[in-house]
Amino acid sequence: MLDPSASNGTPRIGFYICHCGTNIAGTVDVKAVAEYIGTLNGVVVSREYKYMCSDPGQELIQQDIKEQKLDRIVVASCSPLLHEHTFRTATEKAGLNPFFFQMVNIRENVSWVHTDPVAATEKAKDLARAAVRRVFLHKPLAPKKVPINPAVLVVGGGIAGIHAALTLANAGKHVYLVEREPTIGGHMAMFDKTFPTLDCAACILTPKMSAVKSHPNITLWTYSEVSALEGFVGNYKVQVKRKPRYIKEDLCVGCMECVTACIFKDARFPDEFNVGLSKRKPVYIPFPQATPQVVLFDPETCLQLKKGKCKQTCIEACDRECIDFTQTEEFKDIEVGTIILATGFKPFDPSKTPYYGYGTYPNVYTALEVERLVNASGPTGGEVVLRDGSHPKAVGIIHCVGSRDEKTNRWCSRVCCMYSLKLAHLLKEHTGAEVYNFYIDMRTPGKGYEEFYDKLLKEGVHFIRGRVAEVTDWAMDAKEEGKLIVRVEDTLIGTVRRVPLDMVVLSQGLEPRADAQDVRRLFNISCATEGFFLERHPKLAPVNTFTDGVFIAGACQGPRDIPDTVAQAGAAAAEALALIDAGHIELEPNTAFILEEDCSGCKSCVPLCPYKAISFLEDKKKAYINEALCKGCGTCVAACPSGSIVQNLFEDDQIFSEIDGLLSELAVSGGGRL
Amino acid sequence: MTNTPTNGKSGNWEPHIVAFFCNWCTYTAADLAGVSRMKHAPNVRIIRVMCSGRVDPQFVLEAFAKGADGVLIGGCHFGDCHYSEGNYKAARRIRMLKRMLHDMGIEEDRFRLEWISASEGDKVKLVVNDMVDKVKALGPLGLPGRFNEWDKEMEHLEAKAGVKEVAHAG
Amino acid sequence: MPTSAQEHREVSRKITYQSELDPGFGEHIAKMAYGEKLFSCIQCGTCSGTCPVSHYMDFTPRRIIAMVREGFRTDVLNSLTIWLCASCYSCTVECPREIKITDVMYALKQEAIATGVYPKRFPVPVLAREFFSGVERNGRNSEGPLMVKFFLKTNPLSMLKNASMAFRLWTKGRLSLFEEKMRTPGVVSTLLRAAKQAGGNGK
Amino acid sequence: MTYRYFPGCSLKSSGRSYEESLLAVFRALEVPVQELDDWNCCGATAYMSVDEVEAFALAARNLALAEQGGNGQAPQLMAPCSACYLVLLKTQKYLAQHSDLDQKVRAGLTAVNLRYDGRVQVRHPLDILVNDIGLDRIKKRVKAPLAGMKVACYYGCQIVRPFATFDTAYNPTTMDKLVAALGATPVAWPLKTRCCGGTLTGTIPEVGLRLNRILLGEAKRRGADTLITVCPLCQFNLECYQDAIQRELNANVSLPIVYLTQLMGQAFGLSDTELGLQRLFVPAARPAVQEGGKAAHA
Repeated sequence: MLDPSASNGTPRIGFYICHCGTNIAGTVDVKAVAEYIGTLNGVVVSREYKYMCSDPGQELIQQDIKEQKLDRIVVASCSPLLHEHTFRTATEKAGLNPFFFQMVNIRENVSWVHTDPVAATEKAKDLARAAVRRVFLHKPLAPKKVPINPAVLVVGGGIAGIHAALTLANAGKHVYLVEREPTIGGHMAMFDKTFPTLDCAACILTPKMSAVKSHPNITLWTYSEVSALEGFVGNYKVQVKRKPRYIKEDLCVGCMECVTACIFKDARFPDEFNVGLSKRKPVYIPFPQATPQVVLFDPETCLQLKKGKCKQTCIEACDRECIDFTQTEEFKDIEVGTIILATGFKPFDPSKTPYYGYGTYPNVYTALEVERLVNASGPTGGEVVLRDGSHPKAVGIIHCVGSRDEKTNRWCSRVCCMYSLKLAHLLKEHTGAEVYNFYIDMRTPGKGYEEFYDKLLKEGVHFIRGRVAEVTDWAMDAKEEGKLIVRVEDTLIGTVRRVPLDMVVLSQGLEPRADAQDVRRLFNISCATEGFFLERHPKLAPVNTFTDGVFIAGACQGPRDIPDTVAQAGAAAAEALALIDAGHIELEPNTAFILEEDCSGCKSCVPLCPYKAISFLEDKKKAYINEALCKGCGTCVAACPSGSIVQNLFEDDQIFSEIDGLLSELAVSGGGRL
Repeated sequence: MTNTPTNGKSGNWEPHIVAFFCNWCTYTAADLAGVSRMKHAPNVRIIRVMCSGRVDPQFVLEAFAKGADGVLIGGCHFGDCHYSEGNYKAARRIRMLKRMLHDMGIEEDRFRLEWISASEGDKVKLVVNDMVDKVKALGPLGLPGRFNEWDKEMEHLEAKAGVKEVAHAG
Repeated sequence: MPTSAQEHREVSRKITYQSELDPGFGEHIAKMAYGEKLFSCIQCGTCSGTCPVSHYMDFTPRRIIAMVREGFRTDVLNSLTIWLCASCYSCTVECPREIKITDVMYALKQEAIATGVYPKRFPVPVLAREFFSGVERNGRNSEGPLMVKFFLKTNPLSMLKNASMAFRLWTKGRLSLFEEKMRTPGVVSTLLRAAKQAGGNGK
Repeated sequence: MTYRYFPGCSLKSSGRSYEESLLAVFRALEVPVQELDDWNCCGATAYMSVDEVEAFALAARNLALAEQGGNGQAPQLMAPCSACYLVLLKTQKYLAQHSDLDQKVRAGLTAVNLRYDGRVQVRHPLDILVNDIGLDRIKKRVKAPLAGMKVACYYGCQIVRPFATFDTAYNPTTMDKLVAALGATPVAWPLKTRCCGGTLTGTIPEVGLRLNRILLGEAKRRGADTLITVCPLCQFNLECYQDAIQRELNANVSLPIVYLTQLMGQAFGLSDTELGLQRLFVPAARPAVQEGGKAAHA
């Protein structure tokens, strides 16, 4: 059955099957598998054990290697993506080359997805047998080592990106912080107070923003986007597109003389930072603490840029001569070893829930608008004035807008309960109005969060448990005339209520940014079904991605609040530091090489390689693979007509024997030829 | 296969399907299906490769020859390949292979290529169940058995020819 | 809530023993209503909030769902709620969990009629049954005769109240006391019998 | 193309003027309509409550009749009554989704020598008027524009819910656009799709009357001269119970309630009897200034 020439002498294989508590043993008859594999050619030891990944489990392997003189190890347990490294290390510690190991996935691929114990056990046997057959042909290999560039790219300048950048910079690493908007600060800069402590968002954020600007280890590029990326962990080449501000950034001191001098005497364009609640001029600084303190010209509204015709009063006003209408896009090429993505979220668009009347009734607001409305530096100086100029006497806050809904976003956005409570407190404090919270379930899991809820209850805020069905303006009696009417079942009392209000606040959920799919493609990572970036493991690798060297932090991975975002940003920075400080990276030695004597020189492999790792040696008329460039996809191997390319770890013979191993019992009973 | 009879005579025949899943997308998706406990048919055995571009047509032929009733290949969606374009190469190669299998009389539903991203655990479940249903409907392929018969036929023919040769020699 | 029931106070038992419940009721109704989504209800009350008649119901639609799930068979089938549903599909469209609540209400009505557990003399089931038998006979509904039978069977006195409207309809040519018939009414009974024999609702 | 026409029971009695005006308008627009031969009850709301399979079988027979003949194109079946429209759509959808149900209904149809293959397109006249015939053609046919007339368009529940095929469930606008094309002014109001209570006016008047009072009251509050509907039951409830609402709830809700097609007929300059206007309890509203005979298109 076996090809003895493929390995050195007769291999001595040890097979270990893991119960994983009842995770595997509850479905797969591990004992039967172990007994069966024990009968196979070359298998010297076949054991079952409760937790193979535990220390005693690993010691079991190591002891057997030494005592039984094993030279091949097969472990049937969970996914290799989880524990392959663990068992390879264990194998190596016992003095064996770590690549004389093969892993069988009988948890994710078997016990967790099948219910019939008989069929699951048969499948586990097939998979284990295939691994035993494959491991026969394994060869000793050494992991590939590449040096790592210590510079880090951080994408996104919200609180996550700011915190990650500062952590890395403080550790002495150079950081490129790239932000799409003209200023860093992200959503947090727009908030008034933060829950549950009610400290002012700007007071805790702006010192960090200026620290970023002044840090010698941070290169800050705002109004910029990553436009291209190539390379792999340790050595990424990044191209950053810098959009023109029409201002010489290094000269501008943010004196705003140009803004005052602008030909538009009145601000008349919607101000992005105040979510359209105030106006700005074509030349502006987003908000007083914007970082960098540099103005920019909006090409959509500036007369000179749009029409090419303007008196250019701004240029006259600028004595430092920093205005430059000839500026164009600029591209910067940088090299980094690791990348942290902190691109944040998008608030749910309430026009997708037309029954709440946003856009129809002027006094229906989004939560983000209200953050600006209660903010002392906001468009109304913190006075809650409605769009019709009145002051509200009754305010309703509708939770879960766009969240927990099959038709919009299925997930709970996690932060809305708490920020709704915060806004309830602030609105009551600012206006003295009656405030109603309409919620489905009150979710306050966090340090000091339940206590905050308790505080609100004592403040006399109303809590009505029920998802609002509609916000309308048709009145049933005189008291309802001119009001917004919320119709809702008070599910705790068991009756339908109509609550007349002057102001309705929609607690919009959090969703992935509109371009999340483009960003994930650019950085070669995945998105989960809802569109947030996918972490490598939901529990054990929450800031890692499936692409080595690319980490994620903050709400781009899923809805989260500021404390969790900062914790994640710190974790991502630490993960990057761990890679950098190791000095080099160990890569899977799964590169390909050419068997020169067999190569016919047909050149069909050369254009296949996306990394240009294959060249043609004109003198020898043979192909040649530069192992340093090869990333180990194996596409050239499959294409070589003469079979003269070999991929380490995935040799043809190894895969053939895996196929044969899977089906061998079948072929015997079917009377086929082997 | 002690418990899953493989000859078509028995009513409880179960198909055997060999799958080649790329490490980055489809294999990860299968893991996700596992973590999410998405139950599906137990007939598919997965072989992990780094990229769908690594799948040599010979692997597929070998699987059929050794008794597989179906072969499934899973890779990243176009534009998502971890190695930029391995999946395009796979797609091109597989189109050719499909034609060849058709000529060999192997039904279309027995060989399938699917793009399944790392987040599409549910798609693994759907594809596996659907393929198992379709292959079940087709019944066993039984190439090893057919090879056996062909071998016997050949032997028979050779024997005949041999007799002739002997006769000539005599 | 203050109600007019204040002068009429009675002590009543408000406890439910597990033994009084029908544990398979939820599954049964979910199956009749084409799906298991019933069990993903999060009790948010959107259905009750959007329903134009929920404020007349003894149990709001949300409570009906909860009770069906928990097997409160007798209370649910005796409730007025299921007969007040006007099938406007508002709840079905609005439900964030995409539960087809209107279909659940239909399933409950069918179950109530099939098992004879529904509020007696309550007009809606009577109308439904009269409509049903009329169509079974003639293939079409006849509004006039249906109205007459309906009022006779529920509240003959209210017929007088409605008589003037009926008279006006009649003078405007909008009401006939004759039965509306198909050319071949027998076809309908053949159709219904054959569909039923193939297993109509398992009844 | 000829539209096959499923009147439903109401259009033959209480909703007669809906049929009269509908056919008159289609004649005026030169769009051929052919009534299904020997149709039966659609299996509507009340029937669903008793036996669903039977209700689906009843609807399916009408669909099967509509599918007969035809020339390869998907037969277009016009169902003006909202309840019939919904039941026919629902039947199509559920037969396609639930094979056990499909099997039972198929058995019933076989017994009466019919079969249904799911090719019929169920259409509401509003959909046909706006999306097939088109506002331009309608505008050209207008002879007496309804200038100055304020119209509350009432869609009711079942044409946009739950199977909204040609308009949205929250704020439908098809009818408003059509009304504007007739020269009238559609009134913006939030109760376009709020339920009229269906048969509740008869079975539980204390509930049914209140629902209609809300609709009528709000339409009046928004300044409507008339309210238009596309469903015989809505029309009946909103019009014929106005006296009862006045009596029982002491609310003045007097408002002309006409079918969309009656309003169109007025704009087309058709006679009152062609449109069945004499059958109304509350006389139809007329535009304040009649621009008698002046063609709308210029």
